[in-house]
Amino acid sequence: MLVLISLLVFINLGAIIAIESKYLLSTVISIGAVGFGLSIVFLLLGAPDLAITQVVVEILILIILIRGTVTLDNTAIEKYRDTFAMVISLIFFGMFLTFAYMAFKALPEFGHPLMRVSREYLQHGVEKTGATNIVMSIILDYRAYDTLGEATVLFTAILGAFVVLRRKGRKKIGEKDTTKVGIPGEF
Amino acid sequence: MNHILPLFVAVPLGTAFIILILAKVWRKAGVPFALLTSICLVIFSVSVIGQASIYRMGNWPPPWGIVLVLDGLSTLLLLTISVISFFALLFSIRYMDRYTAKPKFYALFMLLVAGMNGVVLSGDFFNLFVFLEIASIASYALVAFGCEEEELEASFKYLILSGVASTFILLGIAILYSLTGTLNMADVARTIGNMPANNAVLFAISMFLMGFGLKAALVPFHPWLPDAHPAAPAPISAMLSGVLIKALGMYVLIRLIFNVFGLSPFLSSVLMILGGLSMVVGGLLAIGQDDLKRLLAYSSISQIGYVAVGLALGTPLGIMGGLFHLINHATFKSLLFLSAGAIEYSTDTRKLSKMGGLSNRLPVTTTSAAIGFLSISGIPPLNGFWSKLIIIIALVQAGHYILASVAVLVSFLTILYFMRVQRHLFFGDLPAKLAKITEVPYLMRVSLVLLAIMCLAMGLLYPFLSGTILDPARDVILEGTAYVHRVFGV
Amino acid sequence: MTQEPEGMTLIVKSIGRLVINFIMLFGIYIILYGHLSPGGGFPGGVIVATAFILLMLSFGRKTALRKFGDTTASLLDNFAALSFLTIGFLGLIGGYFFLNFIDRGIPFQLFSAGTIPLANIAIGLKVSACLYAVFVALAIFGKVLAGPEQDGVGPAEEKPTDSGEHRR
Amino acid sequence: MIVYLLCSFLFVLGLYCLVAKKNIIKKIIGIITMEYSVNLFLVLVGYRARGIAPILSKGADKAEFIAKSVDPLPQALVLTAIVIGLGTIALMVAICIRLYERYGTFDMTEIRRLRG
Repeated sequence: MLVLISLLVFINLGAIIAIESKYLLSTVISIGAVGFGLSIVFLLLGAPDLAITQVVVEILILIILIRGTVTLDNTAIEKYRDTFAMVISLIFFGMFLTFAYMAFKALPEFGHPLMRVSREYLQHGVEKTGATNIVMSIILDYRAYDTLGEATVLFTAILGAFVVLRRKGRKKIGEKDTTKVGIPGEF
Repeated sequence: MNHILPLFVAVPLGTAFIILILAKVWRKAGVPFALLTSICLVIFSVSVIGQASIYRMGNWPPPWGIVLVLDGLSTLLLLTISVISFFALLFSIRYMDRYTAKPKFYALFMLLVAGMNGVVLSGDFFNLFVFLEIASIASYALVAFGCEEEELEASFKYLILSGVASTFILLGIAILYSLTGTLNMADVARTIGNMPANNAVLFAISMFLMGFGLKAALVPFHPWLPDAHPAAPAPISAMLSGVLIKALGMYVLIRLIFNVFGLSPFLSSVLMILGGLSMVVGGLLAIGQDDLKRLLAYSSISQIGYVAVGLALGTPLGIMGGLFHLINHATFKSLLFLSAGAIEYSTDTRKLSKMGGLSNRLPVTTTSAAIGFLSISGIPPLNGFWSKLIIIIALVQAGHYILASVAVLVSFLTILYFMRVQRHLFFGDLPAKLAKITEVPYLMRVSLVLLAIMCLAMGLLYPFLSGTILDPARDVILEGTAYVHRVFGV
Repeated sequence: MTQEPEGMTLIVKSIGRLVINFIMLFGIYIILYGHLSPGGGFPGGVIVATAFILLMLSFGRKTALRKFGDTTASLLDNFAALSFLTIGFLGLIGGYFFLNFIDRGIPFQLFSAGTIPLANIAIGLKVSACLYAVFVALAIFGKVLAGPEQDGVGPAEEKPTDSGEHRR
Repeated sequence: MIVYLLCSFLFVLGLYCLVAKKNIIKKIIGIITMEYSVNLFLVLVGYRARGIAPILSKGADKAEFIAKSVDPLPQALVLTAIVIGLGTIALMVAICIRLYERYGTFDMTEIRRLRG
């Protein structure tokens, strides 16, 4: 429990550094630290699948962010601070945290989930689906339709990225369309 | 068991993948496949009218697996989505000649349709979230389709706000899961119904209100809409304003508030305040606009307010009016956005101040636009009149006199700003720059004329519509949390 | 941009040559054994994609694109997505969409759990292909973007309306 | 309880970053932080005191496994949510690069072609 709390504090500190740092490179690296901390938390909480996924996704996000953006413009200097917006947002956040606290009190205590539905997965998942990794049996059998949606989300997002990165968006009527169907680029 | 239900999602998804593969060898593959799929979807959705069924994905029974739920309300939305998307596609065939990468456009369009169908059919919280994300991500990309400054900026704003909405929604789902231990909507409704009122449910509801309110662009959460809707290509503006804000925002709000949580006086008044604010603010902001599509976008906010107010009443008449206004708005707003697109296609401008006397040059476009304008301002016998009338009568019946008078006033406001548009379309002199413009291509005109005819017909055939699709939808909303019994077959 | 057309230094290249195959093998293992141990199609696919991205970062764009072309990547992406959908459709043989219609087999064996390993493979292929492709697209765009900056042209801060023109 | 509060503090931090920071990359960081916190919350919700991972190992006692294993369903959801987050981030970075090309800056205050 103590390890968990200190890791969560570490994550929060990392997030604060990421938000307040003046240099985008340190921002991106701190968010990387947050992600890796998160993956250790997942490991502690008995979710090895998520830990693996979080690590590899974090690496990929870091590469994409550094390669795609940080080399362009390395500093983020705030020209001015909007005090009014800041005060309003602080009040809102205070309210949010209070409400959240009240809501959390009504939830089952930490460490004692209800597991009304998921007990069935643990009990019969192995016989009914044949997969010994129960998480996998959920995402690819019980809730395979979700996973179709998930694959499609990724597909859509990547297609969207290709669309946005087209060299030329509009053309004259009758002009030949020279953009590649696959990956857009200089070639 | 109705095997057509998964096809509503699977067919457009498959079409999207196939279009991209075929486009490598045949660049024009997008148009015929997308049209064919769209016609198929119209046929499917007509064939499910009057039916109600549950489909178990992978034959797992409800709380453990995902179920698709078809009832009157989802049929209404499916029908709207497929009909409007068919007209938008028909319009886009020639309109998209101005853009590069047409196959990707059609693939994204199909993904958008698949996402919306998935949201409408889903009976499971997390599944709903996943399909919501498909539709939203496809719409971000489609808003930025032109790759110009305004489009990218609008898309980025939309992405940020909508991303926040998604995290709110996921947080709400997490809280509900922790509280009830299940993700199935009906099961959640049953569990919450047996529980004393508590703060966690309230917190989840407020998260959902913020999240789906952002997607529906109700007033405090609207800033993305007036940027995003005008920036998109015209068929996409029609889809976004016509169906997306309703399928992702209003529909889910209705479903959750009525069928899962049950309508309480508190929820009803919150929704009514949001709706009333949207009506007034959207209407007032629309007056000052010079950009035609931006004006239409603000008026969308105003009209979605009518829908919210009508539904929030919770009386049979109010719900009827809200639902009827929902489909009416889908028809005339897509007609108007498509007309705006056609005008832009011809004149290369969206600024009202640079237009004038267009009706001589573009008779078909301006006439169909005029029908749309008359309909949205509530001129009898067009469809917009009837739905607004029903909503106002329902408001008076329920004793909300202030809100009723506000609704009447906003209706006059609508007439006012469309009078302004009409002046630029029909009267005044044709600017010298636009002397050589010609009528838009044939296919675009067909789509406009058909939509205009639909506006007329829906006004005249209200009894027929109410008997076939509106009544079942209203009954679903009125049955409230009895929805549970349908899903679990008790 | 630090990356020259021929890639990074010799040290990076030699180490890259050593580890890339292992990374890819590990990714494939994670995909195939997803139903028995932690992992699965998604993380495995990302690992395979990072192996290719490492290839591209260390050996340069041309080498990487020769090994795994951009058109191949996006085609593979589409095909894998389609095949996952097909697995769903094949469930209709048993009467339900996404029914796990293949015999479950014995637990703890590689060939068990019906369609789950197949679905894992489809997702792994899809994820690796599309993440590699999006990285290629982003990297190429970033490269083009950074190019004129070094020549002192810069992305035209004074006249943003013309900024797109000189690159067309 | 303190665990949940730390988690929601992370959420608020992300929200603060979105509202207060004007740099586009910072806004992306804000969205990422919020996604992380919601994912974390879902996993926390499914945790069982002294629980084990929901993966049955060879020769393990089934009854003990059922009694001790953590809730697998939130993990499946988070796996999906992570992927969705990755997709959104890829799209965001693409739009970001494109905006940089057009405006030459990451500063949101200078990217103002559209008015409210």
